[in-house]
Amino acid sequence: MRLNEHPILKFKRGREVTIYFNGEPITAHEGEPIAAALHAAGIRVLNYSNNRERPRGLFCAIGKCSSCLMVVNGIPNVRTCITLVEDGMRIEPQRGKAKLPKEAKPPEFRDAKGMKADIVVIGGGPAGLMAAINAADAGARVVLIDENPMLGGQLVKQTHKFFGKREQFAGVRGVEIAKILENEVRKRENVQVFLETSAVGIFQEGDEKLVLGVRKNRELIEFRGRALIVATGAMEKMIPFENNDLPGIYGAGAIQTLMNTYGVKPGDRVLIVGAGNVGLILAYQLIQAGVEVKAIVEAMPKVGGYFVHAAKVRRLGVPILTRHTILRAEGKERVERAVVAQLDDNWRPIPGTEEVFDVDVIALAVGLRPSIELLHQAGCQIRYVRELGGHVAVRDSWMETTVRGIFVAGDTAGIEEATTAMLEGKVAGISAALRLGIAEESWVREIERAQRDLEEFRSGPFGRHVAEGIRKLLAEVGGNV
Amino acid sequence: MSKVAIIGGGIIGVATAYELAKLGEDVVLFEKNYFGSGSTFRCATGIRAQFTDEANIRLMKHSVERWEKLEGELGFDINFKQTGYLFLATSEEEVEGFKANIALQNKFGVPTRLIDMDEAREIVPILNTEPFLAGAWNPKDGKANPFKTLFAYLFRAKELGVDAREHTEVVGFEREGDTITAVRFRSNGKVESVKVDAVLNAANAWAPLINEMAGLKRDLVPITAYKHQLVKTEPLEPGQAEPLVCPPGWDDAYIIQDGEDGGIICGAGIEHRARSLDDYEPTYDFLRGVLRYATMIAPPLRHAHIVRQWAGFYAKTPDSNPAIGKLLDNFYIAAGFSGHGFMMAPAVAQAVAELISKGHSKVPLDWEWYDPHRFERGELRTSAFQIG
Amino acid sequence: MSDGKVIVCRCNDVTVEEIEALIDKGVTDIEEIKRLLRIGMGPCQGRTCIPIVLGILARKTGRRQEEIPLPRARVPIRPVRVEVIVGGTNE
Amino acid sequence: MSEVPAYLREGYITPDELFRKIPKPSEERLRARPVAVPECPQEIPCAPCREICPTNAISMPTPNDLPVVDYEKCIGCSLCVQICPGLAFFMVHYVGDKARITMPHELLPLPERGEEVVLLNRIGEPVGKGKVLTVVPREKTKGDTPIIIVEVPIELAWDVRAIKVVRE
Repeated sequence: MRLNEHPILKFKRGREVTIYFNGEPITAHEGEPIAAALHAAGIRVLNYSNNRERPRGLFCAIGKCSSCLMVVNGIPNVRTCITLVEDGMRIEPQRGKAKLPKEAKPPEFRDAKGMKADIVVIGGGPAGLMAAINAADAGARVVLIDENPMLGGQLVKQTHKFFGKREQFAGVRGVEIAKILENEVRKRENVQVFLETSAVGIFQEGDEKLVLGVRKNRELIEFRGRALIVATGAMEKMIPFENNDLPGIYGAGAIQTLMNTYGVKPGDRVLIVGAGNVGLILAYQLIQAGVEVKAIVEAMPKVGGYFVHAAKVRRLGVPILTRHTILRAEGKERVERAVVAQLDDNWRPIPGTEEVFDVDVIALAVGLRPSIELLHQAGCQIRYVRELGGHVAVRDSWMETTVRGIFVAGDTAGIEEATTAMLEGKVAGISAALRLGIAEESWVREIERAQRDLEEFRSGPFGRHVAEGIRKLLAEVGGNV
Repeated sequence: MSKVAIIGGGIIGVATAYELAKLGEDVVLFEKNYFGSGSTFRCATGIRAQFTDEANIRLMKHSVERWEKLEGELGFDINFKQTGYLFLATSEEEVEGFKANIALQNKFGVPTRLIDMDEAREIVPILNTEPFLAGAWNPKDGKANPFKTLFAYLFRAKELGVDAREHTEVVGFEREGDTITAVRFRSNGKVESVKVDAVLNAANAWAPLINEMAGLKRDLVPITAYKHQLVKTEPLEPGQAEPLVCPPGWDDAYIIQDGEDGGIICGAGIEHRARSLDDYEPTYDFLRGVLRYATMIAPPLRHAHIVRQWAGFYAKTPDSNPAIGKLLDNFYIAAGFSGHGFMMAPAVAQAVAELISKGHSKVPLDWEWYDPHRFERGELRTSAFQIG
Repeated sequence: MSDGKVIVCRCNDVTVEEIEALIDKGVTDIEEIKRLLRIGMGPCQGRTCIPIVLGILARKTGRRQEEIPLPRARVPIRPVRVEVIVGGTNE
Repeated sequence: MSEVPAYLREGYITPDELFRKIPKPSEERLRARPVAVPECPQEIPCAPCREICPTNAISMPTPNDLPVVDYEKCIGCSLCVQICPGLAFFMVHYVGDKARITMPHELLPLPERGEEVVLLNRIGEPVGKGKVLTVVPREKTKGDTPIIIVEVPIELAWDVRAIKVVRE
């Protein structure tokens, strides 16, 4: 099922192509991933797992969880959520562990393409875009890489307007902010953008850092820079419950990707787990896409996200069941029902309170964790700070980690808002340029201004929590600069 | 019953703890990090008797026989499989060398034979037969899961009363003359000591530091840590590259399919001297180099995805043979395995336990060959062939 | 409670029960749990499962999450096709 | 547990709870012209309503404070309804025995002027029917949010906060 009308978004689809699922032709559109095209055709089961042969479908939709592996043109283990369709593609579900094709020629050994810059920014979401813009304005040559086909990160899926102050894009929809920032980046000649390019590793080479990039899963690129800014965002959390791996159980971000990026309806009836901002916003977006939201369950005794987001979906008839949890998903090869129960004060389900929801989608919006893999792999010191969403890199107030020359910004530095991500990106971009001796001293004032804005944004009950978490990290590096 | 302290919770230390407990000794085992954290958990899983000298061939033949019985004895699935080692020759000279090695191995009962590339391809369906002239094939060689093997030994050792302590660092000894009387160790920031009758230094790359603590010269047994790296693919169906396949002429490059999850492990002798004993940083040259060789050995591997690269140490002695034996009256060493500790462990653990407990062993271990004092005498063995 | 249907690690189909059983056996170092159950060693490299495992470990051992180190992250942080590393995909 | 305000437990706010946080406009003021009433009881970092208000009728010392409308300064221009990211501003105007509610409406289909729609309360229950008097589409608002004015029975003035378009 594809979405055609939407109150906010317009879907521009590529040329029609034909792909084959188990030999059956399916119409798809150029520019969409295999999994989205299959989903639009009603196909939910993408593979059967390695050891227990359990049916599996899409889960993260951004190439991270390995739940969508399929055999494409005879090649196994293809991540269909990030591999785009091509005319005539043959696609089969994978059953258990894969067999390699028996015949092949050895690949030719070739030198990788090399790219050099002062600063390499990894991640083109709000933090990375602002980092690139500011580092460039401060005089640095910047390379910006992102794994998605478009810039903007999670902004491109956000149909709601942002909070904060108007100079921080308050009152502007996420999708629009993405366009504004992208234009700013494209305008700058000293920023080079590489899309569909994943950073898969960081190696130290003397004073330089080598970022190993993989473009379209086809081409190896060696990015070298004297400083790196890691703004790789966050990853959805998973929770344990019975049958939590059934096709039809998605991370909230996956649903946003399907629905808002590719215009594919995730299902007809949805149960959302988690009443934080992500769950609440998702509920509203589903209603905007014409999908019924049966309920939102939340284990805490109150709504965790902004009240105004809750009020928006309540007045459209969506119940929010606080102090409730999901017990199990039911269904043969895909979600058919969800069983929910009330929790007592010790977080235990109360027998007899079970309630069954007839749904075909269960959306998990149980929180995000920073995507710190690159930082961790590069040797940055990592700490668990609950207030920041889990494990984060220890960093100073200029966003530099414990590995000299590696900076961090946005959700990677701690789960917060797009607004703070942009401010942190600005701080990181400028401080990287300053530390490399590229920017003039006067740029310090810009850092201080962004820090004041951050402080103001974080002065409310929501931000105070985050500020407390950041204090813990700063204490470790012994204060400021 | 005597009190024996073992330093090092890798496969050698843990297996010896088990063997000593079986002989009725009272064992305390110290590991400063987590069990297996040194070289054991970083190894390539291979087990072979295809060596090129009598001592190693005989020791490994015995070890393989122990491996065959280990699962039953320890009561734990360790994924031991005799899927063979296949060495591949890229030149006529190498074929001749293979023939000589095979003759030596056959002499001591190791059933290696020379095979042609058709047979090789039957054994390894994704093999590139083109560059190779012949193979040296021993179907009795094999592999096991290092994680499970270590824990199989450890669980049984604990059942037999071994006091196994991880995150516990040995910080010194008390010594009277040539006898160690006590071991000092630190755990949770607190230093304690325990009276002992014997001590085994099984710290491999860290062994020189332990020798120094015992009042010996650090380079009495010269062991240097060399960083060896591996790259592994995501899980694949078993049966595609089960044996360890290695053309020694290509920088000792090899591939072997993991016996548990089916991922293909790719290694090569592209080694770097470790900058320090926590230098586990993988290097980019290795990543590209090893995969180049791997795809030349098995071209269909080009379509697999790699999921990780890691490094571990070959704790190397000058002749790449381990140092096994007595250093002081009651201070023993089994270290410097130069990449062979995992495969040798069942035999070495048994031999060393018997030596400590009874003063002699029935294991066919050539004590003179592995004598830890040979280096101070400037007496080196022929270099042991170092693969996985 | 659910005969192996509460999946923690999708890559290797590891369940909550298996993790709890191993901790009960005295294996409480995350690096050891990772290797014995192959948690975090599949193609997703622990992105989904590790936080859950850390939570179970903290609960069962009475430790705070802050005290449990993350298992090492390895290159590549996402799976890469071998031929890409070697030199490109043109066959 | 008891300190959790009802609106956070339930996800909606009752008029009683709302008017314990902010004053209720007088009957006289409600009849004079439309007046903006924010349903924004929680301190969140957000300030566009204050920034856009042409008469400085909205006070908010820092972005994390609650918006408080000076009903006498409010001219009923609806810019705050158009800009509010939380869709939490409404305008109420008493006219005879009806009340005119100005509200955001970001769903499809957009009602047409004069169309009869189902009135929904704060938990989405249908509470009656009302007529749409004005529709300002997205392109024409200052905040990218379509707004509508609906006429409702005066006794529902503080209940109706959404509508549903029902067409054959």
